[in-house]
Amino acid sequence: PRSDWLTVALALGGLLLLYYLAPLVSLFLSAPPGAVAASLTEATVVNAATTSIVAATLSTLLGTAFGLPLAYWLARADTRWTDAVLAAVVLPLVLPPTVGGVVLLTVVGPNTLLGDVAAAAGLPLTRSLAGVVLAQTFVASPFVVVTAKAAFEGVDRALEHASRSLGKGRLTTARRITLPLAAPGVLAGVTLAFARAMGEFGATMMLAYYPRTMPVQIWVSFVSLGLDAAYPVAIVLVVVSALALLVLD
Amino acid sequence: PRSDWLTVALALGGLLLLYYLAPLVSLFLSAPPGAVAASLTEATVVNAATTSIVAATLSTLLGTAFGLPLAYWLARADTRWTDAVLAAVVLPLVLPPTVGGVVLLTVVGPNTLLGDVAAAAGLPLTRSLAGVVLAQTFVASPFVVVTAKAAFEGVDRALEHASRSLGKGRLTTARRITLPLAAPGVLAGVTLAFARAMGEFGATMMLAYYPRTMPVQIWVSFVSLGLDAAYPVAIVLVVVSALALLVLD
Amino acid sequence: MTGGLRLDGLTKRYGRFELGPVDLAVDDEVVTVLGPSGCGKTTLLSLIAGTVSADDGSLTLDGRSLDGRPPEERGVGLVFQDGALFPHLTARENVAYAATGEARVDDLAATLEIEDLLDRRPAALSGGEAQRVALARTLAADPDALLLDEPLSSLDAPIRRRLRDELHDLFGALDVPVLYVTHDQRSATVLGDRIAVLREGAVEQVGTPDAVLDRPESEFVARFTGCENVFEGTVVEDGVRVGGVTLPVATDRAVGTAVTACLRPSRVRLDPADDDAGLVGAVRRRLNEGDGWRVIVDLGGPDLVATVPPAAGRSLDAGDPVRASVDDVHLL
Amino acid sequence: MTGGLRLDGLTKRYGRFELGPVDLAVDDEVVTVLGPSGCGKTTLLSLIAGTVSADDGSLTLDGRSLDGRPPEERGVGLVFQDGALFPHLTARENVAYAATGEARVDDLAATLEIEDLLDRRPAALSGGEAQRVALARTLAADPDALLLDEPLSSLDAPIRRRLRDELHDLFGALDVPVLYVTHDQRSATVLGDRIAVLREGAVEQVGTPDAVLDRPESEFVARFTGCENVFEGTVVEDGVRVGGVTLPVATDRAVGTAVTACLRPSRVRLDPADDDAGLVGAVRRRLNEGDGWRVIVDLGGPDLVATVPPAAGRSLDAGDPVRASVDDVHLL
Repeated sequence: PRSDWLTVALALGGLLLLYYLAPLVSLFLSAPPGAVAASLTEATVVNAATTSIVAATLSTLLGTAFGLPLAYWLARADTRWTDAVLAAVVLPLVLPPTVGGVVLLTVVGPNTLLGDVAAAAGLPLTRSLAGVVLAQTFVASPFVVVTAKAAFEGVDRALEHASRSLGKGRLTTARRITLPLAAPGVLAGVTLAFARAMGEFGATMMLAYYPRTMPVQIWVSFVSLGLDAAYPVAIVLVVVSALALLVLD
Repeated sequence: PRSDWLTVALALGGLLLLYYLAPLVSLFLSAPPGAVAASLTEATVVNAATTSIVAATLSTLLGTAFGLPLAYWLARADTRWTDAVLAAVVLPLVLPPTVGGVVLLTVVGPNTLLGDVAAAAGLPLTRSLAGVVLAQTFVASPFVVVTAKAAFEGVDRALEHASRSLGKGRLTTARRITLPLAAPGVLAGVTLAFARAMGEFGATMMLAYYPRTMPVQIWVSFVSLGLDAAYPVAIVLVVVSALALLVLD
Repeated sequence: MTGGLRLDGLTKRYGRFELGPVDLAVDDEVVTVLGPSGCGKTTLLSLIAGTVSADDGSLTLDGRSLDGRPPEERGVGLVFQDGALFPHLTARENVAYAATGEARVDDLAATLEIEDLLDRRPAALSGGEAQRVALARTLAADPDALLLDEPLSSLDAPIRRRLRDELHDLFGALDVPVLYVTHDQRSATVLGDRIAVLREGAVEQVGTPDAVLDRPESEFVARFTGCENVFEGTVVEDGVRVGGVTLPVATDRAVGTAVTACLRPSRVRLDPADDDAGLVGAVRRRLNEGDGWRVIVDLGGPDLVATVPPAAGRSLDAGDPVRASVDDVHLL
Repeated sequence: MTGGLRLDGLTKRYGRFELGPVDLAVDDEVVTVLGPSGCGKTTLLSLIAGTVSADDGSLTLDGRSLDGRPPEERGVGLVFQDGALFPHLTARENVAYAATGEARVDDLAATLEIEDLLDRRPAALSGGEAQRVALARTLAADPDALLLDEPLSSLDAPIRRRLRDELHDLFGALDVPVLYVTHDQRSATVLGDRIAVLREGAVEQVGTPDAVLDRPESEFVARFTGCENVFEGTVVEDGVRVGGVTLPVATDRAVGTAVTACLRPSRVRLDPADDDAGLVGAVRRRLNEGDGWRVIVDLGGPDLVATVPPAAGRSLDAGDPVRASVDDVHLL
């Protein structure tokens, strides 16, 4: 009975793995390499890739700059407030992206105070690169906070105490001890956030259908021209995801 | 200079928190309670909620049944294969959901072997509840695997060794020692997967635009009727997310 | 004179656990803090180093108040139980982290005999090597006081003995207050000019090693410092009556007074008995400790624990009648 | 006769570390495995318990082969360093987990004096209490062999001593092979009928406590079992010449042979010296160990470590001339 149970367990896990991998293999088998290569230089593909990469880079930078201090505070503070703050950080992670788009629109959309002021200043917050960045930051930055928090928690507090008792202040200790030791985890969080930003679809569709990011372009191509037209951008994104995976490992 | 630095750090973190929370508050302020309450009984809302809940429950169950054995194997196996398998599990997490939809369509879409066979058998795998479940399982089940793996790793292996050396087999040890101790983490993974499935949009748009799930309904309402029409479903999903957050804590 | 390290009513509460109020003055001497696990030893050091903030009380070092100051401004060096070396730096970089110059690093490396280890990462050091590097790192910052948190406890016996000997000499050469925390009576007596016994957050006795070991002021101190024979008894004409046995003790307490008699196993002599005069009993159990035997003697009432030399122990067997000579009975 | 626990060429490789091949036979006796941290002690127990699979060699228990069998079919009980109690179960549920009946649980609870702890969760137990419960849990499964992995190492001294005494009696009452792993020479000699000294994965010596301590077969065994005086020397007419000093040893080895002389500190006697006859030197350092003094004597060549009784040590001071009497020099 022991080996029966093991066999069933491994079979279940194997099927799930197959479900993850087979479609990816199938994509590469389905897409004719010549046609895909040719369409990689099309304006729609290039524009979408540019928008996605610029926006994802900006939103990842924003998320990192604003998120790391928060992550460190969450990892080290001794108050009861940390639980509530952590919940606020995790909420955007479990919130459906379309709902994220809706709630953002109530603050930065047309006919809102902030949206009108920004548009008047020549920086519209919807249907613009700014809109893409806002959408991506909302859904992607929590990954930096949550992952970096875990990385900071993984740094033995005694090491920080040792540094302090050796006469080094908070900032020096963070720079020379905590950050270097937490670097792999922080990098993982930044990578996850970048990957999430590159793939953002739901909130972007609500905030900034134009300029089109790659996920939006896939949708548009699929609806207007069929599945085959979605392959080139999809393959680019698979490659980006695989690269992210390499960094994560 | 020490306190200056702390102030800047806390201000940065505070701004990020504000960015997460203000839109949510704004949603509840923007949505007129009466109108929202009235529209909660509309057929489109009820249908979308039913589809989402049924599909998310099914995909979470599938992910748990197939994912837990895989998570346990990842946590305990001593081979080099674990790294490769883990990468395969994480790939759907970093893959943009629209790309997930594309790759799934190459396997279960119309004009594919599997898709045609299933459709002929009366169970079409796209534009159907089955399509929703397939899309949600692909993007949500990795959360079960990754989170449960961490939970299993958190159970001291010595406890399993102790149980085995007390004459209990693998299955008894898993049931009476490992699972009870890993239960909180496993529950967190199941909750995350359910929340992710409830919010799934990109892959679902590609695989099963009908029957509409709640995120799809938000998009349709927004495009056809404007932002106000998206509020009722959005508020339902915010409440679901908040409940998931409660379970996670 | 307000030099040295002065603790006045230092207090810290964690839920139901309370440390202190602790009053202690450490001049340019070594005070070892001895107590069981969980008695608050590490918390006490954290309060002094400033990595944990006190709820109450005050702290001065060489006349300066340390209250409310951050750890980096206290001038207090801290050596951790496991070394707490920075894992991403080499041994040299660890020591240089707070050193005033490379010369100082080389100097300390010579003193602590770690020259050959300087290029290694902490993961490539043994436990004893890591502690030497940790000591050098702490001394490199030229602290005004030195705190050590059980630095020997995870080392194997031969290395522990050697490092303990060296610490003894090193402390002797330092002219700063040293507070050394341990749960090991031997480390406490070897290294401490004075010992402070800590129990559940409170200092139970402070004194020289001889005073604490020979004249414990409470049953807890007696037992924790290795005095295994602790008997409740009553003063009688010719000593103290315990169970059915009379221990020969000279005391000026009144006959009939209830007392607690303490007697270290090492102060008991056992000889073969051929009659019933004196403290005679039968060997219940004997245990080979290597450099001596641990013998438990059934006196008919209480059991008496004695540690005797190899030769004396080897000639005894379970059941053998022995006569115990007890000279150093201490009364509480 | 193939009873008891038999290890034949048991081997396990982890990267560059190799344990074994270990050959060892344990009858209904206690064998203590003594070695420094990282020498493979825990791996050895894991191989026997079956939680780690051997690369080579074979294993039998009471004539049954254990090779390739899963842990649950071996009948080998394992007590872990920290107890490894199931944290979500009470002490009673832990013991009952593998017990044949409630009566057996109550029986073991009485033997190990844990009746009052049975309703508590492991988190509410002290270290010593947890180890008692862990022992009861292991014995509840009626194992055919008992393995213990340093069960005393994290306990405070008074509790460690008491539990060690009780283990001695408990092992005496069991009629199964017991393998007890420790890095502590005292635990090894007190509990072991025989001692196996392990060094970097290899058994260096097996013998009774007296044999291992008094007649170590290698410098490693000597040093690790507490023989601190290990001198390289040459056989001369009247003993062994070490540095500028001659140790009086009777030996039948030829004059001029290079030998290693071992001498336990407890076998050295020190007396005040008023002339230069014999082994005379000056006290370099003395350390108060509580129940005796550790004295380092500068003999002019090698340093000699001696442990002497309280009275003898107290009368010495650094610089005092002393004469050392050494009776038990062992030659390698």
